[in-house]
Amino acid sequence: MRASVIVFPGSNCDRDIAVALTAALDQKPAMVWHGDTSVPPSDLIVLPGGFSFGDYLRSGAMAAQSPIMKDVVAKAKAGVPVLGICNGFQVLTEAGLLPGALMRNRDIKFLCKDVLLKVERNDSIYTSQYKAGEVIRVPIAHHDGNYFADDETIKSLEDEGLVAFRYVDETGAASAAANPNGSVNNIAGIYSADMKVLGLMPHPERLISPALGGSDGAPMFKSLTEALS
Amino acid sequence: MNELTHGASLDGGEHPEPVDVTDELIAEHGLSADEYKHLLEIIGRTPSATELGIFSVMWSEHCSYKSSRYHLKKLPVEGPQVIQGPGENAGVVDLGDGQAAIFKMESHNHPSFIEPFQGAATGVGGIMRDVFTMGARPIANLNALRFGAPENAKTRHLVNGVVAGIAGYGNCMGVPTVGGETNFDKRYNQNILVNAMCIGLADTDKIFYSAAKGVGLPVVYVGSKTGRDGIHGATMASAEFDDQSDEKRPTVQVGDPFTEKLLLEACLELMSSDAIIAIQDMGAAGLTSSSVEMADKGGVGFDMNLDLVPQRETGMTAYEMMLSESQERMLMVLKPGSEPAAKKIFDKWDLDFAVIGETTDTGRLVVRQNGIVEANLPVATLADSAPEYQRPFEKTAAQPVVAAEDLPDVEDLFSALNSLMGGAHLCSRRWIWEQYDHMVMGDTVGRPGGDAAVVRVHGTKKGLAAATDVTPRYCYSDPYEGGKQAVVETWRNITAVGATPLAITNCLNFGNPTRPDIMGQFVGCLEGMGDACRALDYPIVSGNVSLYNETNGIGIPPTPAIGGIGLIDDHDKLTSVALTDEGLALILVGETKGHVGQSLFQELLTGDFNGAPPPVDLALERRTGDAVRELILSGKLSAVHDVSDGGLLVAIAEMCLAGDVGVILEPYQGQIKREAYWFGEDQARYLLAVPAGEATGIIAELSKLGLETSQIGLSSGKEITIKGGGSIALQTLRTAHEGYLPNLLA
Amino acid sequence: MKARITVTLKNGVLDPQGKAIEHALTGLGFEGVDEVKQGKLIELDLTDSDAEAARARVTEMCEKLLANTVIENYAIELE
Amino acid sequence: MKARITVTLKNGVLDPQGKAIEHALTGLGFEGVDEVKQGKLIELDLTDSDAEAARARVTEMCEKLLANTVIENYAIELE
Ligand SMILES: Nc1ncnc2c1ncn2[C@@H]1O[C@H](COP(=O)(O)OP(=O)(O)O)[C@@H](O)[C@H]1O
Ligand SMILES: [Mg+2]
Repeated sequence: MRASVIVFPGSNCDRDIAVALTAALDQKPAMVWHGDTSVPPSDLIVLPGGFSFGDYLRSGAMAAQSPIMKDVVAKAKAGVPVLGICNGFQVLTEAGLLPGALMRNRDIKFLCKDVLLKVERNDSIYTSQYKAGEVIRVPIAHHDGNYFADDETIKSLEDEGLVAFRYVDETGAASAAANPNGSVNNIAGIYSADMKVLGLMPHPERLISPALGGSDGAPMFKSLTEALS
Repeated sequence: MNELTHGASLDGGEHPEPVDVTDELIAEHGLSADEYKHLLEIIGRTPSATELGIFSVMWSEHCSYKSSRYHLKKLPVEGPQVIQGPGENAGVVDLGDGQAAIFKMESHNHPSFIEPFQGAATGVGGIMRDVFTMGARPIANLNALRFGAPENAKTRHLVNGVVAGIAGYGNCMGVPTVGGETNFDKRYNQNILVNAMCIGLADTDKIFYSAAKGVGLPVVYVGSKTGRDGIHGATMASAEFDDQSDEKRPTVQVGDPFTEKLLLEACLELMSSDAIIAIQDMGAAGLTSSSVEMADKGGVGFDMNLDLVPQRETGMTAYEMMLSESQERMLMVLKPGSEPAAKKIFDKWDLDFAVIGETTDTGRLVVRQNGIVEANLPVATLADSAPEYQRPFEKTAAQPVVAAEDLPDVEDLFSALNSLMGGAHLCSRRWIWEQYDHMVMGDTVGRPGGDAAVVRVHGTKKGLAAATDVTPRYCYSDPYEGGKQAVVETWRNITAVGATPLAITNCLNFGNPTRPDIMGQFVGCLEGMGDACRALDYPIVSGNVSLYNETNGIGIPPTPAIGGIGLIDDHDKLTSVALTDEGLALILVGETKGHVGQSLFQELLTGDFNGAPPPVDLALERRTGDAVRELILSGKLSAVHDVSDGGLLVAIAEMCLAGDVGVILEPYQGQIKREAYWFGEDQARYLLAVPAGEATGIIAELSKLGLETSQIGLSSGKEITIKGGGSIALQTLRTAHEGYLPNLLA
Repeated sequence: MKARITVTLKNGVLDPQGKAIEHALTGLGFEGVDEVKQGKLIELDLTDSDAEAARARVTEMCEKLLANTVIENYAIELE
Repeated sequence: MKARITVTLKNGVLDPQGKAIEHALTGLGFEGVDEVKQGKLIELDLTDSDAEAARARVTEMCEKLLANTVIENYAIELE
């Protein structure tokens, strides 16, 4: 499986995701500079976490206008899977590949901690190695992770089962207390209509070995390897 | 004042226009009359405005260490592990396998009090530049913070701003902020301390220094443009506060972490070639101190044309440009011919790149603007001639040892425990470190909340442990013992995770050094630090001094913050403080004498800290710590915690809360007062958790080494219980412990 | 020519920053403060001399970059 | 009564956001754009009916919270 990681000025989880992908795929991803105009042939494109362009103006706004994004959008429309983590999720919404927007956290502060997520469905290329409804522990680290979309959009996301992950408590309930940032319906990640594009605020690439405090992120990369190899 | 000649001179150079010197002007530049006289002797004529500015920053306390240098020279700075001690941008320590840790701690106290967000942010940015300018990729940040009393109206604003500022800069850089310490004390009400530490990783054969050796080499400016930021910032940071300080406000700089991230990547990219001969970040006193240091260390002169410096504002004078403290800038000396390739890298990262001059054989710093020489000074003299003062000092009087019997009795130990754990001194710092991205880079194997934070050396099994510590109340009561204790506590914190302590950096925060009592604190702390470092083979490789932390004559308690690092060969062997299983024997190693003077328990009961602090037995510390570390590395221990602030019962509670498992403790039946046993702050103690079956063997092993060791409890349930002496639910403790800061700061 | 662009959140979009400011103002003892909203102000210089052309260009800047029209409105003033 | 407060960086203070926006606009092909500055806009409702009293209160809010007067200026409009 060939993966490409887009590197924006200010990306800072590009190395982390490359490490996770290399471990899962036994092959290094291509690191693609934002100023390039085409992504090499890839089975998966990843937009990593970080502070592209300093998160100045709005998180992800300037990155979404980068030269490379035209090709990322075209490839996504042609069915190439695109995974956006954290800042990458913000870029995906700014680029129009996913609906809605990520606003400032409810409590205004940057928040870095492990949270519990419910895997809403396991029939996607990203989640086949999880059980549907499984509760996993994955870290978040963001300032602007408060997912917002208008009622109509939320309704269609919910009706079509496009919510990928939700912030939950130990029992799997999407309670207010389990919501770290104020996201509508505790939404932590969403799919595109064809389920090929996934954007999520939590960082599965940070929890891939017991030494780092857990491995609940690893199945996502395993799922991708299985689906795309 | 003397009006000396200018124009053409003996050394063949051109002399700049002299400034109209007045006593006020000299005073405004932070120079004493004697210092100005000395200046005149050195240059043999009246200085230009730019020259006066250059001298004023080079001779400021901040740059010249004029009050502290004499004493700093006595610190131990050597060891087989040391590659570079004090004197460069940061210290360098060997990690084996061709790798090195490069680290330093620095203060940003005054700016953070004036503008907490930007002050703290630019402090973090500055210390990271010190580290990556030497060729290291920063891999961990820590911060040592002192705020005023929690109930002080300004404290909330300052804590919020400082923490957000540190987070804003470090998170954007993508460097995990993994540890630190936080104190609240009314004596910091007007002078908070913000000390930031950065650790970087480099290959030993790819370390960059600041000596610009060679003549005719291009001097290159990279990074952000120069603006009128913080002009006179360096002299401000050395001046005592008064109530007019608010008027100095516009000297605060705004940090741009995005640009620094680009600068980091661009510098590291250029460093992978062999283009760089010397490099130095532009910190306090910007272009002045960087150019003088590089030229001086290389034994050359610099000829710089300021017209070529990238500028953010129009109409800047040479004086302003030489003193500007605009952030996110670097000065480099490159191999001739490498400029185009170097420029390409900086273009790619959208950063300014400008050749602004060259190295010369004149030994002079020549600064030109609009074709006019604005400064022409001898580099070596400028660098070496800074005054060095042996200021008079008065030793701090010894305090009596407080007898435990003199403290009131406590009926309910657990209610005292709850008050301590839920108070400002010991409450959870989670509210702070959850605002820091402490996991980015994917190598954090010891997260905040434990004794020492640990980051993996990328791609290896090695772990780099780090902790910052000082107990200012101990230092205030007895500078010598307090200085020892600060060093020893970092050593213990690093030991408690299983790492071998390697070396330290420091940030020496004190009041006004012209006062003999303050100077006495300084000298005492340094002696204690030096002795501890020698006893532990734990040298000082870098550091920073911040004096004049004083407002209207009231100084801070002496606060020599120590940042230590250590190494563990296999991070799978790390232990943590968390008591995660039932059925573990809890073993106390070390002698408990019940020292209550300067303890948190004493303050809880009497409202104040009094008497002598606990003495530190350096030989015993070393023996105890080495034995504990050996046990950790042999894989026999399930959890380890050192006993410090708050004493034994607090340390036990911290282990229980971290692992969410309770403990049943044996009642104390010895000779000292019960309260002093549970809450005394005797040093050189650790708590070990081991599978119950192994306890006897381990106790025997440690006892054979002459270490007092005993089993004091067994883990079980969700409460802390003393047999026959009551109990407290972990949930109750947790609510108090976790609730304090969010409630204070919301 | 100078342009002054204000970007504000659309009605119905939750404004955490506005809420936090409101909370802080109340905490400082300011009473009767309500409906606090935080937006952005962007000022820029344009070489254009024709106001209509300038407005068209700035509108395009807003649509493309300066505002996220999913959640934000913008208003343009030229001087 | 409604108050509209604009908070802008003082002259000479580095404006990283403005700089980045300018750069991005240029990257998008907008030419002749210069001196981009980013500031804040804060809007709020006040129960005050007296404009002078309202202005005094809002000024105090700015000094205490809304603006960081170390590096920022503010302007108040009442409606
Ligand atoms: N300002 C801070 N930034 C990051 N971590 C902090 C800060 N203050 C305290 N901590 C973390 O909280 C924990 C408790 O700190 P401290 O009480 O100083 O520990 P110890 O007593 O073991 O030295 C440590 O893990 C420390 O790293
Ligand atoms: Mg500590």
